[in-house]
Amino acid sequence: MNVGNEGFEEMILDHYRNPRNYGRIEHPTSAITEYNPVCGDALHFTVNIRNSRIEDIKFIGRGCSVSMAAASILTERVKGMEIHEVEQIREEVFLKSLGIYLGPVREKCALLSLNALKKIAGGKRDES
Amino acid sequence: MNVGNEGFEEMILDHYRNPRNYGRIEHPTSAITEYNPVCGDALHFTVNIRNSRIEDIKFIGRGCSVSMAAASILTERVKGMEIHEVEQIREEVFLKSLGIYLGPVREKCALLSLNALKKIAGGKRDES
Amino acid sequence: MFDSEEVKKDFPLLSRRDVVYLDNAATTQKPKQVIEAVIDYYENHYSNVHRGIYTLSEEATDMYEKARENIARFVGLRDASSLVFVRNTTEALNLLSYSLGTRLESGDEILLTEMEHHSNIVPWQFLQSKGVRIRYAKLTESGLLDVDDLVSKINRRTKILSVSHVSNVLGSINPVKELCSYARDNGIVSIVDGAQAVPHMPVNVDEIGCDFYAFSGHKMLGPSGIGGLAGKPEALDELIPFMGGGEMIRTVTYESSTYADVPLKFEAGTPNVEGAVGLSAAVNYLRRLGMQNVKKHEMDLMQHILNLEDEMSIRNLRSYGPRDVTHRGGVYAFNIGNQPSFSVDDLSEDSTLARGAIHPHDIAAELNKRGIAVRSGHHCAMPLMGLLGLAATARASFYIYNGKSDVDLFMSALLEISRGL
Amino acid sequence: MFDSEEVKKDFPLLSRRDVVYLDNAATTQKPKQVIEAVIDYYENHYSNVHRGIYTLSEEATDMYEKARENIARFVGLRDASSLVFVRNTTEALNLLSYSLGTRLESGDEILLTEMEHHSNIVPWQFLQSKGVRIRYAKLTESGLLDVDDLVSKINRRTKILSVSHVSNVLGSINPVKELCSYARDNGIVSIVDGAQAVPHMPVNVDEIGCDFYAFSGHKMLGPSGIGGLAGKPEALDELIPFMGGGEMIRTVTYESSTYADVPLKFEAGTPNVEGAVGLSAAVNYLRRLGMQNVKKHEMDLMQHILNLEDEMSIRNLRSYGPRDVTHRGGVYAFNIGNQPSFSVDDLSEDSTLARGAIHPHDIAAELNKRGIAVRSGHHCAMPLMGLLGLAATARASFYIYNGKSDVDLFMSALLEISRGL
Ligand SMILES: Cc1ncc(COP(=O)(O)O)c(C=O)c1O
Ligand SMILES: Cc1ncc(COP(=O)(O)O)c(C=O)c1O
Repeated sequence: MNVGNEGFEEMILDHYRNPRNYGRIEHPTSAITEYNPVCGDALHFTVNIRNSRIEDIKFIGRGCSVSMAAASILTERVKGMEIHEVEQIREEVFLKSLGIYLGPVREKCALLSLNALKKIAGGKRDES
Repeated sequence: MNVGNEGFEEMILDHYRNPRNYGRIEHPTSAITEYNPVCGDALHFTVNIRNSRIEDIKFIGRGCSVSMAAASILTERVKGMEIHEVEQIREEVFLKSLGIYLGPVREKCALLSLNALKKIAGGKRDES
Repeated sequence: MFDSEEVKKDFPLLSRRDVVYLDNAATTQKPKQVIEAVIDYYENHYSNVHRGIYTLSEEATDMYEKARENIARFVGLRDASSLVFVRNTTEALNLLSYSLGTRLESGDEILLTEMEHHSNIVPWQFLQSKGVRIRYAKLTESGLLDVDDLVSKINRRTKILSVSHVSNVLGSINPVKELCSYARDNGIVSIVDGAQAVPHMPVNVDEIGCDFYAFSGHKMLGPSGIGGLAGKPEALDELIPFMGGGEMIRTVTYESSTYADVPLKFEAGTPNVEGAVGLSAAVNYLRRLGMQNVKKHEMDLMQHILNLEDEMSIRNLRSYGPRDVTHRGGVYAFNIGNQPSFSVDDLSEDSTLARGAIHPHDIAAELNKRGIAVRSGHHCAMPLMGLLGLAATARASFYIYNGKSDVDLFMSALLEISRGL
Repeated sequence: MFDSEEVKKDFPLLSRRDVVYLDNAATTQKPKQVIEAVIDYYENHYSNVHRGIYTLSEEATDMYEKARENIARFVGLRDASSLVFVRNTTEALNLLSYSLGTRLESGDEILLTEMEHHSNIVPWQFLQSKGVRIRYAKLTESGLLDVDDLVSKINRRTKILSVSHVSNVLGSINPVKELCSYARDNGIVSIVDGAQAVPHMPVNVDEIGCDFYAFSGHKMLGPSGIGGLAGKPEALDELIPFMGGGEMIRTVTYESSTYADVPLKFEAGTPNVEGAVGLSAAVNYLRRLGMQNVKKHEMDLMQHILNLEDEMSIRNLRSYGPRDVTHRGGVYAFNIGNQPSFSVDDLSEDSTLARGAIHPHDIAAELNKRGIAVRSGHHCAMPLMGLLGLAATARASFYIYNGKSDVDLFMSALLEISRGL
């Protein structure tokens, strides 16, 4: 990552080294794999959605510090959310909440997880 | 034409206004039409070649001052030449002999007639 | 309204060289703002775009995409990703011919007009070998598009309509919005060649409603080697890629590839970033003048030249294109005396130029002696020339840095030449 | 021999920005001589080429054609008309794929190598839909081309051989002269992708004996948006045109067209004249340094980095490509720790990076913090990455303005990073 706020940078590194919600849910209601071919990063999410609410979420994956940390942070945030709320998370807002300037390429890394979750949310919406 | 020597410019204008060897030979041994699609200029040469020598040559055509004058000047020069001599006339030398700077586009106008005669000469060569 | 004398001061070449530059339909001069934008990119931010994690590359990517946004906005696109960077109008039209061509079958028809530039003819002729038929909508006596004729040539085999927005010879402005709505109603893909429009008038691609719109940067104060293919998002989406290579892929294996989204899908290889950055600066320059003003300025010049034509009655001068300047861009094609048509067959003893006629090359050369730059030739519209019964014309074309005094100089030089040679 | 510190002074960006620029395989910085050539063209000679009778256009035409001659001579062409100006290597290879592709039939084979850039893979894959088969010559353990394997894959269905001269990932230099002679003996059209060769070593296309040779200006100090397709005169002659439009025609009627001679046949539309002029200045710059010296300089840097690698034994550092620098250009692809291969299928609970491994993005970002610009990713060679069992690498690549001190800075930064994250 680039020029940034020390505290936020610490947060990213912490999530990278100790990702939260890391693993798989056994019988998820939804699952998705999202990848970034530019760097080969891949994230796999398993989610339990009940009554349009995210009850549980886990991920596994491989990637750079930014994509892994963003996935970890995002799982913490969305747990318990309504899926329509997930759909409404704006990219700029999520990026801003990470607190460091990423630049155009690494923004894609950071948004990998958000894109995945939006696809899950959109898919659920379509079905209902 | 562009920046040039007044005398040469006079020569060009004279040949343009009063082209020499203008017309057609009745039963020529060779004939060729050469044209420049960029400006629509077209020149038609009729030639009598005997014993590899240009005995007579005439042209008709339409074109700008440079292409018409160059054709007129060239017919005067090649009359009586051996065809291998025509083949050997170098473009640069012919252009230089016109005495004025033409620029890349109008050089093509000036070379239209030389190209035509070289094709005739080359053709005759091939046949012999 | 802007003052063309003030504008001229922004163009280094026009103050350094003693020239009245009237070849703007071919290409335009560059203001210092554009030159400086290119230099700034070279000296402060140069790098490759899209895949670099380092600061310079991020800056370059940012500049490239901001340029895309800015230029997209300038031509009325809601969405910057609907603008594909290409080399020029010619490449845009070839891209379309290749990509759309794969959908066409023998017997399908492509509808063009009789006034098209070679760039909007030759790529379509490539498809004739597979049995595709090209038809041409006629022009009216005054040199405008005959819309009725165009409509009458639409049938159920018509798959593509491709028309110039403004003719580069006659200056005629075509009612592209209306034409595209006909096309839409008939399920026909509509394409507008805007090479002579975007530089000279307000253009709103979304409003025109065409599927695709092509233009060139170098004709609108920008660098060479950069241009735009704008399109409806869904139309671009459906288009198969044209060139393959870096940037335009999602994944590649030895066996097969998948492609990136629009616009990158159509931007294979290292792009012309300085071109995009320079064109963006050009767009800023034009926006500041106001495109409505640019249009008005050229209309005034055109009216002025047509008035002078009437007043001066230069011997044997004839010009082409509509006389109503509200339907005409700032293009003035003309001849002195009769010019024969281009044909290899009809040469005769008296096929030299008619008395009093002056070949367009000689007109251009004589004007050049007087410091006035105009073009002569077929203007990449040979078929139209044939239709007019001409091999060539001379052509003066105007832009923002030309004023009435330029037109006056030009016309009095013509008067002199018409008496001379 | 030249001094890279002196060279660096000619590059405005490198003195203005505090950066060790090591992404030269992607694109190179521009010396002031190139920038000035472009400015001079804009400010003193700008115009359209080829068809103008006025002085400016004659100057522009002259500059464009002189640039062609100069660049043609630089790559060893006897005849300037054997050099076609294209946008970049990618366009050159697509042109060839489209034009040669029309001659191919189902079952015909195209022979590439496993180390090709996407630009030399994807355009050929476009032909798979008509039943053309692509085969890939293998690499040796050390990352060089396995010539025996390539030769064994030549058969009577092989119609095209297209190989990179130098790999943009491994740096491997291929024996293209030898390969092209195999091709000639077997009646195969030979193509060399010289994007990474022309900037870095003496290249003589006539001597190599290939039918076609492609390169990009922006990788050799020149502007973006300009590159070259060089070819044997008869090979270019036989090629059907790629794009249609202005400049490339001889005659156009509404019914059909005939085409201009090579090289104009392949240069449809308004060309990037400032690009050509800038590239010509770049060629002058390189010629003054001497391409043999440029090659030697990069070999020395490469040897230095390989020596440091051995000496410093940075934890988990691994690099790719031949160790013998006489067969290697100045490209250094590397990783810290094991990188998984790109695959969507094989994710598992412990598929995070192995202990001590650092993702190439993080390496590049950390280097960037220290003012060092390197690339990370697949380098437009995804299939090769797959072959190496990697999703991505970091890559440092060198040029004339990089010195040993740059390499030292880079390696000590790597050491620091390998201890850190
Ligand atoms: C070996 C090789 N071939 C082709 C290319 C494509 O070059 P360009 O993007 O200039 O078309 C590159 C550079 O990216 C390259 O390294
Ligand atoms: C109407 C029209 N279409 C297409 C073109 C081709 O533009 P370019 O040469 O920039 O591709 C031109 C200009 O020459 C033009 O005037």
